[in-house]
Amino acid sequence: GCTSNSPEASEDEGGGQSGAVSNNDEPGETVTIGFSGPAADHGWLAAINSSALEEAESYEDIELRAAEGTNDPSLQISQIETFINEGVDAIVLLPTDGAALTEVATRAMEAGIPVVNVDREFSTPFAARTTVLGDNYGMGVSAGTYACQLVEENDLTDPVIAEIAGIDSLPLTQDRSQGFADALEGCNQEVDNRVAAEFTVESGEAEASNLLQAAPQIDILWNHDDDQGVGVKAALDNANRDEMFFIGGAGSANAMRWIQDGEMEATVLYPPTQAADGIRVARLLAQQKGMSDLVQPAVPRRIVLDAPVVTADNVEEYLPLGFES
Amino acid sequence: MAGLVHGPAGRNLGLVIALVLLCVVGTFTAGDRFADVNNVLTILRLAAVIGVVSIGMTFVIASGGIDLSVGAIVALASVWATTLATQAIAEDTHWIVLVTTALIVGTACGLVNGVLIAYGRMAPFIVTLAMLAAARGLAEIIAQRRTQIVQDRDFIDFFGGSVLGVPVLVIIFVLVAIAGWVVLNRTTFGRRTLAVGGNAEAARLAGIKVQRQTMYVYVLLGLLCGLAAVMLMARTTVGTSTHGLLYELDAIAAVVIGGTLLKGGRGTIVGTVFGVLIFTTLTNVFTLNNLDTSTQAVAKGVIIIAAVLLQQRTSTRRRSP
Amino acid sequence: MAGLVHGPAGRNLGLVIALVLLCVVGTFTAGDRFADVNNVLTILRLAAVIGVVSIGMTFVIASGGIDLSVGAIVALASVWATTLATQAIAEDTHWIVLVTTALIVGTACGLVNGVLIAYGRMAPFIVTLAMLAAARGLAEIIAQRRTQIVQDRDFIDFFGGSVLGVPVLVIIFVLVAIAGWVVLNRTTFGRRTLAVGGNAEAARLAGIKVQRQTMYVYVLLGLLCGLAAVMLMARTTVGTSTHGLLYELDAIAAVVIGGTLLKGGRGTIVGTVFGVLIFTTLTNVFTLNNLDTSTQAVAKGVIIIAAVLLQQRTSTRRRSP
Amino acid sequence: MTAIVKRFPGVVALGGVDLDVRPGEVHCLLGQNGAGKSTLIKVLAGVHQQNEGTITWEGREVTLGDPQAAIDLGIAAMYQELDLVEGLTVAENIFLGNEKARYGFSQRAAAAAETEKLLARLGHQEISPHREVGSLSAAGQQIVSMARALSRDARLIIMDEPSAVLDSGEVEQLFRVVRDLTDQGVAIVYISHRLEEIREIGDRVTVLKDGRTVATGLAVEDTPTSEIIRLMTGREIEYVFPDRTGEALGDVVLRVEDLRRDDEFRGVSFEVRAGEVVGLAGLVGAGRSEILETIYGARRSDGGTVSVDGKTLRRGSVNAAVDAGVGLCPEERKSQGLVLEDTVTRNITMASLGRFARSGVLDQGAERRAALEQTEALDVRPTGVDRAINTLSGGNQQKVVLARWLLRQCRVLLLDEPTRGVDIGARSEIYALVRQLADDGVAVVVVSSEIEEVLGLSDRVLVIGEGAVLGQGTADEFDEHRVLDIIMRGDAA
Ligand SMILES: Nc1ncnc2c1ncn2[C@@H]1O[C@H](COP(=O)(O)OP(=O)(O)OP(=O)(O)O)[C@@H](O)[C@H]1O
Ligand SMILES: Nc1ncnc2c1ncn2[C@@H]1O[C@H](COP(=O)(O)OP(=O)(O)OP(=O)(O)O)[C@@H](O)[C@H]1O
Ligand SMILES: [Mg+2]
Ligand SMILES: [Mg+2]
Repeated sequence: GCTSNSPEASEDEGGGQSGAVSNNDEPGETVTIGFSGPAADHGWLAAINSSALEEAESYEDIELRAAEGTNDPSLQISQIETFINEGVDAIVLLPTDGAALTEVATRAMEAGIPVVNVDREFSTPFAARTTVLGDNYGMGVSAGTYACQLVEENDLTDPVIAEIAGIDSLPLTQDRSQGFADALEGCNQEVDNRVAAEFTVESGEAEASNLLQAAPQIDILWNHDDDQGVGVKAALDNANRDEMFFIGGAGSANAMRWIQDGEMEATVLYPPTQAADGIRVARLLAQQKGMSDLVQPAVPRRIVLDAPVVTADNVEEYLPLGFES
Repeated sequence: MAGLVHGPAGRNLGLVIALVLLCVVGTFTAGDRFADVNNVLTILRLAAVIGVVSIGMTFVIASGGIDLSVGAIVALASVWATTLATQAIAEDTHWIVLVTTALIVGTACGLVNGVLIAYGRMAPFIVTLAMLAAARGLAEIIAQRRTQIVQDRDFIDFFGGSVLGVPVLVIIFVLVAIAGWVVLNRTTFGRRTLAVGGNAEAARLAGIKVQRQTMYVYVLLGLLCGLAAVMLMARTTVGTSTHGLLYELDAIAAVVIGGTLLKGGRGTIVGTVFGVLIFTTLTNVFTLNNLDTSTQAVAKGVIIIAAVLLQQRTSTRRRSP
Repeated sequence: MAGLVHGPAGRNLGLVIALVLLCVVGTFTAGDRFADVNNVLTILRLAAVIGVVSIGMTFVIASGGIDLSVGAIVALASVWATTLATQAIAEDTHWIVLVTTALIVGTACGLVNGVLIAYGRMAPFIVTLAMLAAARGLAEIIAQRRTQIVQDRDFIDFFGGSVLGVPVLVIIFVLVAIAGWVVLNRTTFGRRTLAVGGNAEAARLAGIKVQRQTMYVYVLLGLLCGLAAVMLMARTTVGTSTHGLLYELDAIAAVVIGGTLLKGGRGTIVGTVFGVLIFTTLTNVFTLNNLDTSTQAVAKGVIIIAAVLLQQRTSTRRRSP
Repeated sequence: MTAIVKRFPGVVALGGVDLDVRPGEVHCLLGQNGAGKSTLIKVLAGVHQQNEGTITWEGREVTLGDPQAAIDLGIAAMYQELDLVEGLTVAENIFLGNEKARYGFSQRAAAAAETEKLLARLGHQEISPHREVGSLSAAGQQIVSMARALSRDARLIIMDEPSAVLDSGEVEQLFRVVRDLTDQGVAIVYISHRLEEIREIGDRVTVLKDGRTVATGLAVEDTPTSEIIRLMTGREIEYVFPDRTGEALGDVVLRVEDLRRDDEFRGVSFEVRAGEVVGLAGLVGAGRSEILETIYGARRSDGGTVSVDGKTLRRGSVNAAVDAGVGLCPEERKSQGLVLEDTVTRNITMASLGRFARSGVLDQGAERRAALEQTEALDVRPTGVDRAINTLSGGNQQKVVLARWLLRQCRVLLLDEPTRGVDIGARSEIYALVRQLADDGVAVVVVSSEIEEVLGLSDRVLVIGEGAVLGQGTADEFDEHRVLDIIMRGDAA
């Protein structure tokens, strides 16, 4: 079960830009880290990749091997196999499908290579040394809880709640939607209209256009991803529809600026720095160091990142974390 | 009436019926929300971008070719037209710079495709598959996978606006469709395209410059991809390397369902327009009915088969009276 | 040597050179890491699944058809074979149940494709496009978009294992490739497939049951998709509706780059195998060299064009000595 | 076959046809282009199913649902439009659908051996069983088609215009095989537009006109040729060539000098003046088609020059030839000539599109009128230029190909087998038109396998053998014997 109350050990350093001061950052022996993630075919995943690359860049003792992003688990497996063959010192893996990559990750672990599992969880705990989770379910819960709060504050009777999901066949989308629905249940609400887009601006625009026709009046709209949110926003503008509370997801810089300008209600953070965190953790594991901010000398097994809601009240605080998509 | 039945409407009777049936289902299940003017305009606006690409694709397929790179070209054109540099120039002059850039980039990609296919004698499938990879990769490199926002409000307002209640995008689509029809059916260009697709060797021996003609159709499609990029930029207000994802499948499907033969030699613009409308309406009806994605997919498969069977039935009956 | 040059190696000389060049580049840039036995096995294992599909695709394309639904069929077969019910039966009996289920589901999908194309006289592109949507939708519905884990360790161990150091998946690929070669080149089935693709009317006049033959090739491909699903299940230990994404493009690309004509009538299994290997080796070399995705895409486009040009050069020289 | 009726959409191809064939006879089927001959035999071979009427085979009424059913009964056919798969080898084509195989595995050696035997029987040992059929010339493909019909051990063999692409020697060979077969009791249905062949080989004739039998079972010996022509056409036709007007010839338009293509032909030099018709005579495979295609730039020469009006054409460029005003009416109407799914109009105007367009936009009315004019002049049937070309009979398709080139105003016109499969009525029209063109100042080159036709039509004749010019002179200096004699001797005279 991955809920937001799992053992928490959030790493608050966020984007790797701010050079930390702990002695962990001092160069150690050079380690080779293999990194494999899904195809960087949209903003959030692109940010995942680029922040991972930047993070690796900022350490002179990391030699990064980044494999081609792919949505084909079979190909990703072979990439991990390649890493194992090469004998890298650690692997950071954001699997296309957690379960499908479990086997090969286990093999890596058995070969003595610590695996850091990012974002999408493996099906057994033995496949990863450490798991860095963005908590998709928790993200849905945050969005749903915030929606409930809006319903209450604004005294909405029988509100129309709409959802624009991401790629529907991905487990992460399922998790988000599930969390959203579960949280809404808490205030006796449910999703009235739901479409799924493809994490792209264009699909966001297209699906939102149709959705706006399907629901002539919407009170709350949750869009899973701020990148496709650019398209959703365009569709809202095109149709001159601004009656609803528009909630986003992921937390792009764009979305945060909209929040500042009052054009968007809120967005649920889903940090694209997970892979960067993964890289850092992997480096520590490979150099057999611990986390200097923790008392415990070893890196924790599980790091679940928070999914806070960014609103006009706290947007200044989060803006630096927003990724440019 | 008789003229219509034997004219375009008759030839595409099955498609007309399929579209009408879809609309009936839409009205029946979603009532006013479907039959609403705004909804119809939404459908048409969604149809416009892929429609423009599909018109160009009709020419390529009628000439016996295929182009898998359309979506990637749209992406590259949109990205190139929204780089900081381009936008800076546009700001100093006029948004026409954005449009011109997109059109030039599209045309250039089409030219590369065309030259390799016509003069390099390579299979269109392979060349455009390579272009698909390369153009999208290049778009990503240029944009660094960022979503580039169009700063010029005038541009957005112009293309996003309406004339007498009809969105400019829809007007562009209609104009392109009419122009496409005229070119395919009433000009030497169209006739030569069909001849090349029908029997390239015969066309060559008849003195048609087969290679040049082949090149032209890819250039034409590239140009239209550039135009589609402009339309997409206006609609989404951004240029990004994720624009036009899977357009190749959508466009080819619309063209083929419209009745253009994949092996070339026959092409119908009217059919293509119907093909595009059927697919867009289908999605709209699904959304209005709040169908979940998987059920949509299954229904879509079944409906495609049904539409084509219908089209076959009606046109066979017409052939043997 | 002379025999080889005029035999398969000669006909595919360009492909051989392309592959060798790739390997040279790989060894040069990644040294031991590339030329390592394990790395080679990794490449082959990766090639195995898409390879099996591509062998089947060679038949379909040689018969003048196309199949866009292969990836969706793989997904559906994998999902169906890993439902709770199927796995429960398998647990009570033997994992062969999983295998059989996947093969039956694949074959059934191929049968539907084949019947609609051959007897319904519909365009293969349309039929298989519909199947693509429908099969993947159905897979999602059955799996409820969950990833279904294969519980049977024996199954995983069997297919995931090795015989004399050669992974079972690779052995399966090699066997399928050999069988495919024999069937295409040495049996009436293969000759008839080529005849149908080369000139369907002539084949009919010669007394060949064209429709039945057409149906068979889609059934064969469906069966191989079922097998690919089994292999993918063993490799990933799961069945999911996202398996086989974009396999249609990969398989068609491998077949066409191998030298099989998209218009049918000519097919080469050896070429297809080379096509598959080139694409997988390419990815491997990219990974070893740490290229970023966008640069990879651009490089891939350029390399595809280069490989085909090379193949053309060498085979033209051969033709006019 | 009795009272066979076959309707196509808009056309009644057969309106009640009777035909009876006896074992061991050669039954000739005659009729003008579009009379329904090919349709009738396709019904007999199970390709088409009749709408009315019955087929009786050895006393039993049969239905032939598909070609296989006919093959099973022992009916084999050679179709007018070649029915081979170009990508397969000779042996594979011959045994297609009837493979030499054990448990589905091809027995390639056995098939090759059998193929060699069959080809030897047809006098063509030189064709390798392993050669790809697409690389053979039209004549070579006809031979393979014949070998396939033989391979079926049929009781009845249908031959639809087998001689259209063969020269006299080849036809002789064919007739030897036919006599062989009839001696063994095999029946032959033979279709041809060359009446002298009918005289030579036929036992009985059936004449079709406009989809009806006008005469059936006439004994050839008792029926004079003029009577047959009258039955076919309903009028008397003199098989005549137009007079050479003998007008003064113009300047040299086409000059070919020492043209050469490795392994095909060499040292070809000749000139054609405006208003002159030059004929190339020779046997099948002599390389005449290659010479024409090379002049046209469709094949790239390996040496020598072609010049039009004194300007040398770029090698291997059709565009250059077209721009200089050269036109080629190709030999293979199906693969080189026609866009089969397109209408008659579009096929006719394909090479002259520019003439009907103003800044690229076509005047379809003018296009249609021009097409109608041509089809009327050539008597294309059925009339109407909006039907798809593949619904026309073979001979009528040939007329359409020719019409395209007559419509186009060329300086030089290269005609390769212009009358292939055309009935005798229309032939006279074509001859007159060619002569008319020449009189209008066009330089014409004609290739034909019928030596008589070359001699009758041309002002000057080149005899081609083995890829070389063996002799040339004015048409009056030659007769059929002399031409054959030159070819047999083989060396340049
Ligand atoms: N598939 C078809 N569809 C429509 N009409 C057809 C079709 N095939 C043949 N016809 C028509 O049937 C008639 C008879 O044609 P057929 O081919 O039998 O003539 P034919 O006697 O063999 O002539 P030729 O000497 O030119 O070969 C023609 O009018 C032709 O146009
Ligand atoms: N009967 C045949 N058997 C084998 N090969 C042949 C035959 N006829 C032609 N060829 C091949 O084709 C070439 C000549 O082709 P082609 O028949 O076009 O010459 P042609 O003089 O134009 O004869 P045609 O009268 O058929 O037009 C030869 O070099 C030979 O290789
Ligand atoms: Mg005929
Ligand atoms: Mg010839």
